[in-house]
Amino acid sequence: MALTLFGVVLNRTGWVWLIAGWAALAGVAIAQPADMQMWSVKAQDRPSDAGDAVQLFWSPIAPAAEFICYIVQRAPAAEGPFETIATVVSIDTQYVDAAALTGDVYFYRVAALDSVEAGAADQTTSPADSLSAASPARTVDTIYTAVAGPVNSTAQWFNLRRLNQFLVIIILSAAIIYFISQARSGKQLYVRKIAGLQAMEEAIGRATEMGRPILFLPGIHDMDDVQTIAGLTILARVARTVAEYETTLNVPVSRSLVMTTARETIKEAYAAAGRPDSYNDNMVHYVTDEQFGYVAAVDGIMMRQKPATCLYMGAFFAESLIVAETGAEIGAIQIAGTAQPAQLPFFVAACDYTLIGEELFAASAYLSGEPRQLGSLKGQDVGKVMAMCALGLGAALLTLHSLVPGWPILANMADWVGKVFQVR
Amino acid sequence: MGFVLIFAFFIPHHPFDALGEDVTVFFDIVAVFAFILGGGNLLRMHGNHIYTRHKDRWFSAVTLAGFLLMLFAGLFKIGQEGWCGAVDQPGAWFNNIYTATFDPLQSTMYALLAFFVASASFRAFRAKNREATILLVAAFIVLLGRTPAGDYATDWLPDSLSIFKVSNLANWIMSVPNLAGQRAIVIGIALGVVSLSLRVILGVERSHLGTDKS
Amino acid sequence: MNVSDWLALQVAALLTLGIVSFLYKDNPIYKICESIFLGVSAGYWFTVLFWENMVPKLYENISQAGSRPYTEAGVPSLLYVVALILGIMMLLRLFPKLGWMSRWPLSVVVGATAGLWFITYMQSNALSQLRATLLPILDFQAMDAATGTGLSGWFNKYLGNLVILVGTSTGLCYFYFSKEHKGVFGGLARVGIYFLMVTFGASFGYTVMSRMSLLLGRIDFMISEWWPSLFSGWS
Amino acid sequence: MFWERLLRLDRRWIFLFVAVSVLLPLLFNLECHQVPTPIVRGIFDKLESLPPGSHVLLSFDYGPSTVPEISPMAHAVIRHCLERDLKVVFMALWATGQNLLTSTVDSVVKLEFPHKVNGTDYANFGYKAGNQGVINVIATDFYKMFTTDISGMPARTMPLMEDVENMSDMSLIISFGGGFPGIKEWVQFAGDVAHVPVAGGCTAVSAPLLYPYYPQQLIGLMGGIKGAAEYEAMLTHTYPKFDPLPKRGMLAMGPQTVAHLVIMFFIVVGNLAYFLSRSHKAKA
Repeated sequence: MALTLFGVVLNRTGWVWLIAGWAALAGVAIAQPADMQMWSVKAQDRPSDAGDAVQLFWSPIAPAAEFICYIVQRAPAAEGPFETIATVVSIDTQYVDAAALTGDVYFYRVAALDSVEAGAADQTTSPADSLSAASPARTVDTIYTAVAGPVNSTAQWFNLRRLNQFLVIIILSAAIIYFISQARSGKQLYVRKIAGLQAMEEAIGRATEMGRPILFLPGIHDMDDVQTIAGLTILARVARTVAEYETTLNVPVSRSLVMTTARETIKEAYAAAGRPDSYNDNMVHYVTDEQFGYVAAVDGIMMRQKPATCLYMGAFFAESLIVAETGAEIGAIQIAGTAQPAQLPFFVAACDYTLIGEELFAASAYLSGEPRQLGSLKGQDVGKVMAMCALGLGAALLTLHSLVPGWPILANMADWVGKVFQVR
Repeated sequence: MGFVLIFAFFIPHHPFDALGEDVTVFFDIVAVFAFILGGGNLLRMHGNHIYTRHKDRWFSAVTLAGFLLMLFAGLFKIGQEGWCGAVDQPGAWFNNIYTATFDPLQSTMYALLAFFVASASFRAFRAKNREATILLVAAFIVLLGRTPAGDYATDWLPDSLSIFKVSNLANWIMSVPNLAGQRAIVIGIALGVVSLSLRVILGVERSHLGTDKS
Repeated sequence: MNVSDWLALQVAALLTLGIVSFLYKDNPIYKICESIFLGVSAGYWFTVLFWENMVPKLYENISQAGSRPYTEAGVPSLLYVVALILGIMMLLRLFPKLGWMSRWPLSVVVGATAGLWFITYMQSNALSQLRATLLPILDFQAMDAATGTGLSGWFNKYLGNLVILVGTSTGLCYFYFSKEHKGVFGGLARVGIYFLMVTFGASFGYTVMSRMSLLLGRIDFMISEWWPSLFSGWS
Repeated sequence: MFWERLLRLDRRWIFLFVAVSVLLPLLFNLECHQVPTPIVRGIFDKLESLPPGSHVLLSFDYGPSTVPEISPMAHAVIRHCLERDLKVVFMALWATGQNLLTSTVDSVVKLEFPHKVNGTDYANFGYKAGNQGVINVIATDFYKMFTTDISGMPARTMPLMEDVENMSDMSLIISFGGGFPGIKEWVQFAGDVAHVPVAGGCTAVSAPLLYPYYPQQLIGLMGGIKGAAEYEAMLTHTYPKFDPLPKRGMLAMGPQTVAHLVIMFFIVVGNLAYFLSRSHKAKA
């Protein structure tokens, strides 16, 4: 299914890109100046924006011996007065006037500054200054373009430049929702085992047998990080098992919002397990927002309470190794999960099990065992297939292109596969 | 709410263009209010320790004193002229307490990492199975590549084999297989986030809100 | 160095030693340092949040004391009044009967986070990483430019892109949930795990040096600032 | 059994080992002996080969967070240039670089080389906004960007700048800092365009990204503390008068190297213990 869907996208976006590409080529062809007299600037509303910018393009001026820079000027009317709005020092031949207001009409022209006499001693630093005080005595020669305009900046309702991303998202979401609804209608879906998650229940059981608490850390980020949300969804499953086993759960947190949310989560999990009375607010306590202050406190808690099981699920940074090593020292079973690529090595090295990246987000669905949730994991797999197909296709095209450089069609196709993944 | 934000990304028109930023500001404001709850929890917990003569009551007293002192110094900008300056300007109490306590505590805690890195390498880097061996070898080469010892050891290699000089090999590992692994992880994460976000937005995953009534 | 600076230096040094003592074992001195750290840092962050978020973002926007975009029109922004209401709803948790209302701001926060990250991850992780991985297996054009002779040249020329492509795809196979890791697919997933292990090993080795320099910084403070101060005293 | 006991070694021994191995080199000011690699030697040899009076442009393109790694390089290079009577032109592409530059001029140039005259032997032009645009402009005309130095002294009248019109009058450009804008931009917009040799000093983290430019577009590169230490070693070897000065690169390199070796030692010992105790068990 993924393939057919993918095929359709390729076709649709393909047309859009083909047309856009030709238009751009045509634009470049028109903008080529015949000679200096016809040097001109093209001004247009920047497409797909909030109506706050005008784009300017001009062709490079024939490189004079002492070319300095371009100056962009703007006026409310064709006859002026023109006001300098920018100096383009580099070899760029375009400029975006981001100060244009929606609805107002503007006229633009560009000037090229050439220093006629090399190295005049009294020259000012800023070319803009030298222009505003331009007089015949100056050694700066200025060549203007024809005035371009009128242009006004308008806002659009859809960002066409993000069309490719929009389509990718639609397909991916459609795949996920499709599998969720499949699962809801009772179809059995297979999901492979994840070692770290299978070990979770065992680890909780071990703590119960040993009569020691379970420590759960939801990371050091606030609720505005999706990793924290993933951590709390796992906490919900863990708390439910803990409630059934009647073990002690200890959740020190470093953010107040996380504290509030975690309390709600655990309270409901206990209620769902039929033990609402065993819940109390002290299971979750706020420590401090400071990263290392939190670590200092957690280390202390570990050394004093000697939890049998430590679960680290969320966004972790430099503290990952400090807590994991302390946990190893007290002989706890440790299961970690984070999507922080830089910290994964430390967890992998120091913990018994580690949920790597994607597994963290899949964990709650997996633990819940609900068909609907498992369905969403299938949807993710469609994304992976799509990614691998794109990689294969791109690699094949680019390799062919480098083998047969004479075939522009290969280059265009390869280029276009890249554009599907363009990010703006 | 989630859906609105996803679509807003594709709508450049006002007011959707800045919605993402607005929501971030919203979040910051709600977080400050939430802190009153968090700070309240801190006060209550340690206050309780003192009240019930818990064995940790003296430590709790220290914590409370630090907390209240910092709040007092910061919220009233003690030792500072007027109300306009930044709260952490030099000379203010707030800043002095920060440099005398917070700063050394923080950097020392961070520096402990050096020790834990050593103990983790001793404990975890053992060639127990094939995965662990690969981990070990990669780490070893990269470590060796960053010390002069590695250069001494493989300096004799001819130019045609220069890729096997430890520092070159370390660079190659960093820029090729490491990059590949990172990309797989990162793409996987993105798909995981997309799926989790959809579950949350569609209400399939509601456990975080405590309405897990399945 | 005046008396107060000298004292601050001594306090800083004592706290440093107190934290380090944890390496030996948990002890009361560490516990005191920990308590100070907790109190001071919680106070610090609340103060910073208050002055950085509450005052400029809420108070100034509603009272028009600031010059934020939404207040430019001269109308106190309703958007921020909404934020204020959400914040107050948060506080209603303090009253058990109204506690349910605090779920509203929580839902808004969680929903918004989900939506925002959906886009961010899609854009900056999935799409741009994929685009960067679109490479020719063998780039015959670039080969002449590749550096190195003999085997090294061969490495640079042929292996780089191929390894990146294989590593990324097999790594994705490892994360594939719908199929058991068996047979050919299991083999691919296994190669994927090997790549992940190389990644973890390499990043571990790479970070060791920067961790060491943090420790050096601390030791340097003790040796070159604190130790001399013991003898020089204050003036 | 010895190996088994080693396997369960109390980690506090490891901590002690690390602490001692970092402390000892620091306490005894152990300077780690460095064998200069060709990529660092390239810069040193270039400076050695320039005739006295040649102009060298040093650009400070870094910020406070990378000072520990980069400032030792900058100090060593400045000493080398001034000792060889080269004329040094200082500037910065990073706003944060200006403060670092000024304090470096105060602490190194003015203190250690009091006979060198500002405006004749060296000049500090400070920071100019514009990133690679700045390079682009001074490639054709230095005075379009820098009319005066940081204290307001007109650039044109400086004896130092007598024969300088643009970048091609410089004999060497050295950029300190691996971020943007930095070494890469100097290579692209100055080295490749004006055909001036470019060299650089950057953090260890960004060095791999710049290796591909050596040796065609970069004549040399100092990466991280290690690069700084190598340069210091060459400098003190050739000019023993600098020996008493603090060599921060070499000093920091010692404990770092020892710590690295200690960690590798532990990995090796851990594995040895693991295999030997296992084979012992198998025999029993």
